[in-house]
Amino acid sequence: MTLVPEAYVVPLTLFSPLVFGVLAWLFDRDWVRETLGVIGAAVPLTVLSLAYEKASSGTISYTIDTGVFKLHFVLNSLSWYFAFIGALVGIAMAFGLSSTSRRGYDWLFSLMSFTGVMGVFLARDFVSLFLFWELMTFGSFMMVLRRNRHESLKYFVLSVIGAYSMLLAIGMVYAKTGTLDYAMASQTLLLLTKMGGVSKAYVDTIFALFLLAFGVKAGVVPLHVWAPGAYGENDQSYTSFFSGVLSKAGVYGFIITLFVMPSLYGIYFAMGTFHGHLTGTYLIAWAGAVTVVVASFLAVLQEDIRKLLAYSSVGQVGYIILALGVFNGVAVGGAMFHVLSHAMFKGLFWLISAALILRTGKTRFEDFGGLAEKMPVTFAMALIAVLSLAGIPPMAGFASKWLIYEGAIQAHMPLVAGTIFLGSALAFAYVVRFLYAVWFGQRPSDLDDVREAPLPLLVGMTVLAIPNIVFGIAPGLAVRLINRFFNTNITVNSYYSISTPTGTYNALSVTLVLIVGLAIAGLVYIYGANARKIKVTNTYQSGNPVTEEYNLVIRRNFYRPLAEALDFWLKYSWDRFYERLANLSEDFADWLREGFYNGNVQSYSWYLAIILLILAIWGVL
Amino acid sequence: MGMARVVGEDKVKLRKSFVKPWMGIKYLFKKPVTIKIPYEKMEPAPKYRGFHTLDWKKCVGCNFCGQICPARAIEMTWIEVDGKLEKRPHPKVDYGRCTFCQFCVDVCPTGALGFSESYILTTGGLDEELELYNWVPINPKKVRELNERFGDYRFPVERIEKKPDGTYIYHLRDGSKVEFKIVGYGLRPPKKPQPKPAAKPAEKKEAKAEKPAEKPAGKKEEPKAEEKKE
Amino acid sequence: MFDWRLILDAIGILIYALIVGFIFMGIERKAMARIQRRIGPPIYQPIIDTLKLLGKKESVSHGFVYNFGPVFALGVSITALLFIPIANFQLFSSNADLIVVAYLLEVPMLGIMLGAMSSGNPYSALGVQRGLLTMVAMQLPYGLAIIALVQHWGTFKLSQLVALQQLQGWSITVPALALAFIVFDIVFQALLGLEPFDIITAPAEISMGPMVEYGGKHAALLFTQHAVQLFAETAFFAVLFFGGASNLLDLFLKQLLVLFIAIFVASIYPRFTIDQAAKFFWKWPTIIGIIAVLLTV
Amino acid sequence: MDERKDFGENDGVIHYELQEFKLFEPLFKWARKKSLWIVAFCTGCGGIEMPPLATARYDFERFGIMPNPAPRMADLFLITGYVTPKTLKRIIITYEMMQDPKYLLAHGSCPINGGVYWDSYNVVKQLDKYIPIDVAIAGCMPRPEAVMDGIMEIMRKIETGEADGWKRYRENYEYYRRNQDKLFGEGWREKEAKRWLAWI
Amino acid sequence: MDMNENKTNEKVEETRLPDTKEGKLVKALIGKAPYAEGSVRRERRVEFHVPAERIHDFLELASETFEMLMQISVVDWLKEGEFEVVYQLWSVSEGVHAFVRTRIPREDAKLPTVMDIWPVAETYEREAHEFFGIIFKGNPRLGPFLLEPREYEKHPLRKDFNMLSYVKAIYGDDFDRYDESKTNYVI
Amino acid sequence: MTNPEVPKELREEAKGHDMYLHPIAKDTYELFFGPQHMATENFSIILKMDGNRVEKAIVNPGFLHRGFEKLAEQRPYFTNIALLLRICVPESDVPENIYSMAVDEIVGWEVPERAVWIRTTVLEMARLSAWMFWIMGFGNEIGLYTAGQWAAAYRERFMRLFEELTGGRVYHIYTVPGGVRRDIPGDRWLRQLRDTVEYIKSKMKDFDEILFDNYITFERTEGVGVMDRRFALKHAVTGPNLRATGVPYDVRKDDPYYLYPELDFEVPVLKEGDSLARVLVRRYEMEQDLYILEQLLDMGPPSGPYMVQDARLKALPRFKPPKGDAYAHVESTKGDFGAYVVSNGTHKPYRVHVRGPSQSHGVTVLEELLKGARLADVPVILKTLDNCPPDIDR
Repeated sequence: MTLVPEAYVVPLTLFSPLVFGVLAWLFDRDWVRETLGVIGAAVPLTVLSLAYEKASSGTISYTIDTGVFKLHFVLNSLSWYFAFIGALVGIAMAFGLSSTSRRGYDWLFSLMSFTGVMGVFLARDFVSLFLFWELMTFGSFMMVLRRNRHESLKYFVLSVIGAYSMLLAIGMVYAKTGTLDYAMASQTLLLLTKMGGVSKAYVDTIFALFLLAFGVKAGVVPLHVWAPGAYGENDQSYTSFFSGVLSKAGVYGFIITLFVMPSLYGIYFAMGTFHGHLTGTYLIAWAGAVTVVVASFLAVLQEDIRKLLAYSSVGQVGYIILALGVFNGVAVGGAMFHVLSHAMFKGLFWLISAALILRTGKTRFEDFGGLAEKMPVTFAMALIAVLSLAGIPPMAGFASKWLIYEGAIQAHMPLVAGTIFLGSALAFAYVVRFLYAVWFGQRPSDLDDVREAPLPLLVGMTVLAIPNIVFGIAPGLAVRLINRFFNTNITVNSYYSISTPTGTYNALSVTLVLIVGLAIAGLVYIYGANARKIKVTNTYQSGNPVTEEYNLVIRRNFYRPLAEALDFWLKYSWDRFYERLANLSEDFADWLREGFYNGNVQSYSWYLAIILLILAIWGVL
Repeated sequence: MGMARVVGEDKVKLRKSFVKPWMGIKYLFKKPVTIKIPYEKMEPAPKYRGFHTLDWKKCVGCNFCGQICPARAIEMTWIEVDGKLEKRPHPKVDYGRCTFCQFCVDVCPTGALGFSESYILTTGGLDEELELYNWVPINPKKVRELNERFGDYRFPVERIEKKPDGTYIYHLRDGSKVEFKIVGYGLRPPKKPQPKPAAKPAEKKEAKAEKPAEKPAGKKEEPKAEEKKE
Repeated sequence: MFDWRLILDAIGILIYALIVGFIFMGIERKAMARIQRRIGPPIYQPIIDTLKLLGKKESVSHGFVYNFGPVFALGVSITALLFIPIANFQLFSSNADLIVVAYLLEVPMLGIMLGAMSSGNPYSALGVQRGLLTMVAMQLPYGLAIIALVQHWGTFKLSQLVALQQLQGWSITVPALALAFIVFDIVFQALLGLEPFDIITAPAEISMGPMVEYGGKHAALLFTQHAVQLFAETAFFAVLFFGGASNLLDLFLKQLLVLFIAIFVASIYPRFTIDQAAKFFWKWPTIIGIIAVLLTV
Repeated sequence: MDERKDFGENDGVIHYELQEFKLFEPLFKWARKKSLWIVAFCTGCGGIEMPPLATARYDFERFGIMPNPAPRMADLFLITGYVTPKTLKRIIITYEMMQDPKYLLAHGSCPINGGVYWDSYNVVKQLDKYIPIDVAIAGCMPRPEAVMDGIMEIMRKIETGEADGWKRYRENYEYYRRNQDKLFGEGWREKEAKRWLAWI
Repeated sequence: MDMNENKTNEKVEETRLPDTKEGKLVKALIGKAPYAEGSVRRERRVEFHVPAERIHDFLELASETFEMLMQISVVDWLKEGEFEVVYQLWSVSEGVHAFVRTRIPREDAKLPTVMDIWPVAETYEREAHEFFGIIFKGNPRLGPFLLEPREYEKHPLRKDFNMLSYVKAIYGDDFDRYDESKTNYVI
Repeated sequence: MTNPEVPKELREEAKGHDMYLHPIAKDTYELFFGPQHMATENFSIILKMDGNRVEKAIVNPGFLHRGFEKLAEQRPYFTNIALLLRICVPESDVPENIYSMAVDEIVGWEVPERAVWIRTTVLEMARLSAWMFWIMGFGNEIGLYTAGQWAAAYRERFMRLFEELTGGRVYHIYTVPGGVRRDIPGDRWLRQLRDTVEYIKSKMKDFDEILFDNYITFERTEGVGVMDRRFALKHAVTGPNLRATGVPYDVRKDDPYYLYPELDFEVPVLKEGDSLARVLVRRYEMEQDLYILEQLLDMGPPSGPYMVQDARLKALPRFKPPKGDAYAHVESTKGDFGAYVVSNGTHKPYRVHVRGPSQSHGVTVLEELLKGARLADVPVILKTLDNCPPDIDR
């Protein structure tokens, strides 16, 4: 690639968002900051696209020497894949932001987290991972903070827990291996374990801490509690990036843990199996399955458009975690594919919600209705997103779920596969509820002058909508890419057809037959009498006349029967559990303060004596 | 009175079952209870309260039927058969009002008014077709004859032809005709040279009056005096 | 480019499925009528009904999605049909995937729901709500039954499934899969929308639910869709548990067997409410399904 | 509130084109005759004879007739007896909601001339002033056999094309509308709809 | 219509209460409510006359023995210019039906509601209000109930509501499909 | 927002009552349930729904109002039979009987024994045919069409018997003050009646199996629409609905009429007060009615006239009872059906007031029971209360 010299690829990708973000913040003026922001987001995409050949065939490395640490960055096919997805959603976000945000603040921090996420994807050592991880978290935290302190606090606390555990894990790795590079560290660790220099519990701890750190970001149940608030109380254009890409950073962390550091995997292999499955990954698979089911059920029961999408995000990321846990080629391939399709459709969803909120100023389902006539293009985009999320065959969402499902069955994890079945039905349920409440039925009178979404937003949506269809009809495109960095066991017959050892999915034939079917149905339809459009009040109301003043739309508690069937389970809430935990620890602190720090010097000296005694017994002193 | 014999839970309650309902399937192979109309006929019970019959010879025009009718479906009608005015008015029955209670038959002092088991009268919804609902019942013998011949319990008249001079021709189902002329309504015989179009608006006007004033011409019987006081 | 034989086959299958589907609907009504001790409509009555609906001179619509819903539903049903191995006509089914077909069989519901919702009628919306909740409720046992099947035969390919069954005996002869069969049969009742799971249409409660606003050609499309769907679902059932079929007659008999079980159940049980149905599905069928799955691991 | 907003002329029943199916018309005629779906609305006492008709003893499903809760799909409207103004409003709304071609069968005496309620202040005397009747049957109430006969008659009329109540309703819409408005007052749909707003 | 030339307000003969369960019941109740007059009509039928002002008190007392309010019947005595309101009570424990009668003037037809004693009275009172125009103070749902507003305003069961002329005014030409005027005599 | 239709003085009075305040809420929606609906027979409930739960129900009756009470004041005594029986369509003998009983009491007629036997038999037959109808309705509401189809077909046997006895299928116009209009057609009819009773008795097993023992019937009705004894009494709930709450009140026992004092039958009582209890009580009453009919047949109709001998009956349209009033009630399948007749000595009743059980079941009780019910429970509650719209509307 001559257009962009190899040496500039990584720094451009990494820093152009941040730099342009800062510029946008400085020149906080209409048009200027939008232009700067979009350029900032466009640079990584352009650079990455141009670097495709190089990245897929080899690697592009880049090192920053800070004096204390050396920060290594590598663009290989894996990181390219993730970074490209990030950049794609990033540009859509930038288009979205230029419609929804009028503040330099937003541009600064959203592009800051853009840089952070790119850094996470490209990092090759723990220090840069941690630094950029924090940059990313900080940017997103600032975005939430501006809108809702309470939710940002929740996000902050959980992020801090994640960050500390990551730091701890890194420290533990460093303590034993003395290196921070992924490859070196894992090699050394493997060696040490084999020689008995490191105990199993030690590696277990490292593993658990990493999972905790990445699990927070990915929003694995029970660590998901920050997600609904943080995704919801935010600029929705940014959320498309937040939920579409930042959550993938968590997924990427899992991948690092499981694959990039093969030693951990190797060690884990030695750690034992459960019914033929690796115990660790089995647990991850179940964590994913639980995430899918719980988050999807919760999504079904939400009354707020943002909450619904947030829980849906958590659930869909659960699919990826589940697939990683299934831990065979097909499933991991499916997970990679789902990273792509989820970023696309969920980013699209969030942009749609951004458009809705921008144009109506409402977020709760009970305030919406009948917008399909007012915002037809957005509605078309919503249909694409819905079809993809619900996993209707010629859409990207189906292909990835299909792979995950086949993988789960092949790995003999039937119950996990069962949850996928359940999850997809739940996805049906909540997207239909979204469609119904927002687009159909009676329109509340205060929405009568709603206009179509602004052009930049529509451009952003289109950027995300096209891949949904393209990768749906040509799943081979994505799988071929994934095959570059994973031995997925998936054969790409052609762009349109992929095969696993047990099954084949020919998207083109499905699409073609579907088109034929639709054509036949359409012919029958066209033969009938011309349809005449009637008003929403001219419907069956048991023979009674109605006016617009009646509310004929189930705006609230749409899935109340489900809530009633689940009332036993819904009594328990992770949110409340954490709140109680927080209260408890507060009480404990109070008790501590009152009991111990009572201002009595004598008792302080006693404490000191006891501690010294304990240390002495332990043999430290 | 002795106290009620009350039974409680032990006898009234049942036990639920998943299996027992399967017994219901046995009827799949049993003969249906359906009557296959129109291939199968179902006879109405003897003395089913169907359409009226009237022996014009016996009818004395006493208007008992008109008085007892809860639906005010009966109107005494002065009829001219073959240019000869009948001595007494005959009831004309309106099936747009009749409830088939047959109290009129019960009170008929001479047994002139009767009923047959026929009960089917199907017409279109246009005004001229609905004329069929309003008729002076015909002779029971004729009705019985028609019923025996066709056996489908339909209304004996197929079509009523109405001529502008007040002549009615009942086309019966067997092709025969009953022809007569209606010269007036009410209990009092109509005045001989009564021009029909003149009489009608007068009637209508009265009908529209605020109070349902009795038509003085039709007033004959004394007992109605008490209704007159408003 | 064009494989004419394939196209002719496809058209033939479609017409056959349509007619047989309608006849099945007729049989359903007729057999229920006989259990109810009456004669019932002629067996070809659904065809007449559909023709009549198509011949309506007037048609009303609530917008694009309202029209698109039934078209989409029928289109997807046809698609699903063409991927099921029907006797020796293996069109696209040679490498059809069980999951794809199972999915395609559910997607028409989404089409109907989309159309029904767009009318803005609360009865339709209630029907949609119930339909989707039924789907959510039945999905777990449904998935488990299919998983048990796949675990046992070790393949996702429908054609392979048929071949294996014809070699080694039908699925229901395997004890674990017999359990799966029971589960699938219960789910099947909900798939067909028959009692006790006809909660979606429940005439006495929500006046046909999603169908309430449809009339004329839209309803004709939905009827056609139902016929195709009925054929496809019974065929799918026969393929999964009764070893598929080598000729159409064989398949027809197996489909009929499946259908009659459904009719029997439908005519003797009242309908559940939606939350009861959900609880029911998550109790016995799920437990049996898990047992079946664990037996096949 | 503008009345036309909810119940505008354009949303009424007359301003739309009809589709003619020249090629398949005979087939459709046959199908229409053989598949009459009744809209489930018992408007009067005659409703009590509907269950026997629909159930095992008389079983009109033999003729492809079945009760249908939704008016959009239905073809046949049975006015089963007397009609009160309150019901007539619903009848008109339901009738207009049905799609052409549609047929209407009036049961018994009351829709013809008021029946036993000839002097009741709350019963409509002649139904055909408000909506067109295709077939009327006598009786109070008509036996199921008589209703069956009426249905046969309607089937015959569909075949011969005489059952044209829906056409009459379109052609004489002004006339029917005027009669309805005279009985209920102008803007009755709006008024009726608004009646319940205060209560719920 | 003219139904009212016959007065029926003949005084119920003050006979001594018989020594049956009905007699005892009436005696006990009269003892508690001296303003009311009570009598036994026959087995299982007792009767009370209560002045309108005290009707609520009396019914509250009576509700201890007579658990159910079966109906509120109103009779319009046009000649006397009074409505007779009959509360039909039934005692489940004793098996006795009681008529509790009270009279109110037609012009100012107001009564207290008994919804607080028997909630079901809401319906009965709505009906009585609709047909006779009696206002039951405290009942919040008075208004058109069974009738359309147009008929409701007439209070059709009042004796001075002339149904036939009203029907003719409303339906006019539709009144009779056929030519003959069947209304020329009244039953 | 106030109701514009309510007179001003009433509005003043009702001020502050929430019924008149109307915030148009988005969180609930309105569902018009009926009259053009399968579950309601020309009767409308306006439901304010929250999800699938009813938040508030407003009954809108009156679609069948024909002004019977006014019409009855315009017609002679006997003619009114042809009118009043339309108050309760599925069980039209009940209004005939209560009106006749009340007039009998006013006139002071002692109804001949044969007529009493016939009336009792007719009432019991009417009860059974109404039960069959109820089974059909209930079956249809919960989605068990099979039982309904059978029941409606078996009901036809009673229809046929009625037809032969009275000359009418549904509207019998048979029981009149002073007796009945026709004599029993002969022994053949009695034999047929016995056959029918035997037949229905044998079919009761089928109904038990498919409907009353059905697991899902229990699921659908248990705990649905619960009312307690106190509520029932305060709301004048009668009939099986009252007995399902534990009050053994049956007019046939507590205010005996006709032959009931001589007949032996049991009053089923359950105390749960839910829909299931109502269903089970009804089922048991069906058995009891069959038993009563058997006893009546064993007794045989006494010989004698079927109508009182009274010279006044010669001029039927002009028949004038003395002044007076009477209240008569019978036990119908729906509950306590009563009529209050006032005579002022003319040939037309001065006032007829009918007390239909659905008046209390179908308005206040229904509105109360529907609060918080699932939408799917609405038809079940409607049907287990056995609500009959014409007798609310009259």
